[in-house]
Amino acid sequence: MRIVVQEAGFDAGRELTRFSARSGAGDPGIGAIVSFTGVVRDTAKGTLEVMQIEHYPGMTEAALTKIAQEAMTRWVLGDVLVIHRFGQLAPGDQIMMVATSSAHRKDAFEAAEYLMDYLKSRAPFWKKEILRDGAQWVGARDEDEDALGRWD
Amino acid sequence: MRIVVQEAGFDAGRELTRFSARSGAGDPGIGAIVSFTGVVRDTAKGTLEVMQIEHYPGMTEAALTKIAQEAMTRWVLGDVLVIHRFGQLAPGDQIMMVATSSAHRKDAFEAAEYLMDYLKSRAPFWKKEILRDGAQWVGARDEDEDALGRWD
Amino acid sequence: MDVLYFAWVRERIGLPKERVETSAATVIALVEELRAREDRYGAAFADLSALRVAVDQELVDFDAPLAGAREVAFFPPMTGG
Amino acid sequence: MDVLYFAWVRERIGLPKERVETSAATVIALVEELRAREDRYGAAFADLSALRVAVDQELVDFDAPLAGAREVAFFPPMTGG
Repeated sequence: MRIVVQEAGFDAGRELTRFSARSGAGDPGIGAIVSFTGVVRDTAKGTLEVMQIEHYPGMTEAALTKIAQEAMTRWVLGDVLVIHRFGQLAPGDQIMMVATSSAHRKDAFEAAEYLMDYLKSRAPFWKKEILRDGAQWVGARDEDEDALGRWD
Repeated sequence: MRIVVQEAGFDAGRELTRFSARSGAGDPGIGAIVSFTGVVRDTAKGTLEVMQIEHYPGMTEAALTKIAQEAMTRWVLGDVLVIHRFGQLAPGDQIMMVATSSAHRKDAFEAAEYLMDYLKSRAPFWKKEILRDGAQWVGARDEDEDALGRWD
Repeated sequence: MDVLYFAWVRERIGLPKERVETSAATVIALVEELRAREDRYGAAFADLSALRVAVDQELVDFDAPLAGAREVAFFPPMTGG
Repeated sequence: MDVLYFAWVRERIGLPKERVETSAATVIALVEELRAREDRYGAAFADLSALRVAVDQELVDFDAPLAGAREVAFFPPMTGG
């Protein structure tokens, strides 16, 4: 299990290569590796200049670790990776990534979706969009909160 | 859309980097990129020596293209990648990969799972396990056929 | 018409592809003709529920027509991924 | 006890962190004390349904006890990912 909270950028492809090397070569039972990469999206029709990501140092790492541990309890996983950035990001920048490995594709997919759903609504990150003509905090969406109901 | 059927190995990390560069940088609406990598798994407790993958040249490419096109019809996707190898593979080798990009994580995840479900049961590939003390064709699993019901 | 065999169907019949002269109207009629030829065809086509068929590289049912078909392929359920 | 504010809660109150001397038994009692202080607290805590709270870095409800707590944080619903 690897949890990373950092301001610096990361290379999702290289991270997938590292994760796969640890998962596949090291464990002959691994048959499926799923990755998710989140990208800063300009929902403001070309006027987004910067996405500011604030977090709660200390609690962030603890919350992500707890979410990843819960995933490893629910599914039989080889490994879990979570990377999340904070600070100033530009449209198109990679903001976060999760990866899972398992014997079967169903477990790897479900665990990755679980990580994403909980990370969205239970890890202490907040986004502020700095637009060409103003700024606004990104509001939580009801459908993100509703998504958690799937895992009850 | 990129469909590749090849004997040679591929680098899933580098493919993800290329796919992300085309998806993210080129399209400000992309917020989510999902990848799935399949790895040759030794289910025969350490006795698997080679996994032979046979396919139906011509039909394979057509079937994968049709599956990818159907995914792009069902979900609003930025792009789709499918890579599948044939020939002689060793345990731990990467056998195939799919990737999807979309505005939202739900669409990217669902489309990747759809591609995998159809690729498993509707693309003309067959696997034979060469074991230390024999050989056997891998049988289709009922649960793989059942998985298609989810998309009706 | 070209008839192709894959995986264990190919192994039982002993070749990957052959040219077959036939006037069979449907896939199942072609299967009956092949079965009548030699034991190895009987062995390969013993259980049709374990087989799949493609006509001109499209998956079809066994009662599909063969009119105009150039290529028919028999194989077990697919196991990609 | 340290009280932390994040996102627009931090902006409304005007600081990220402060030391608060309190004998409040619960989070909601602490909120009432802060509200009584200055308008900016009233503005930040106007709608508790739009807020989340963590005590010692664990998400809790507003009626959670504060006995032994070292750190309380107030913030809007989280928007990671």
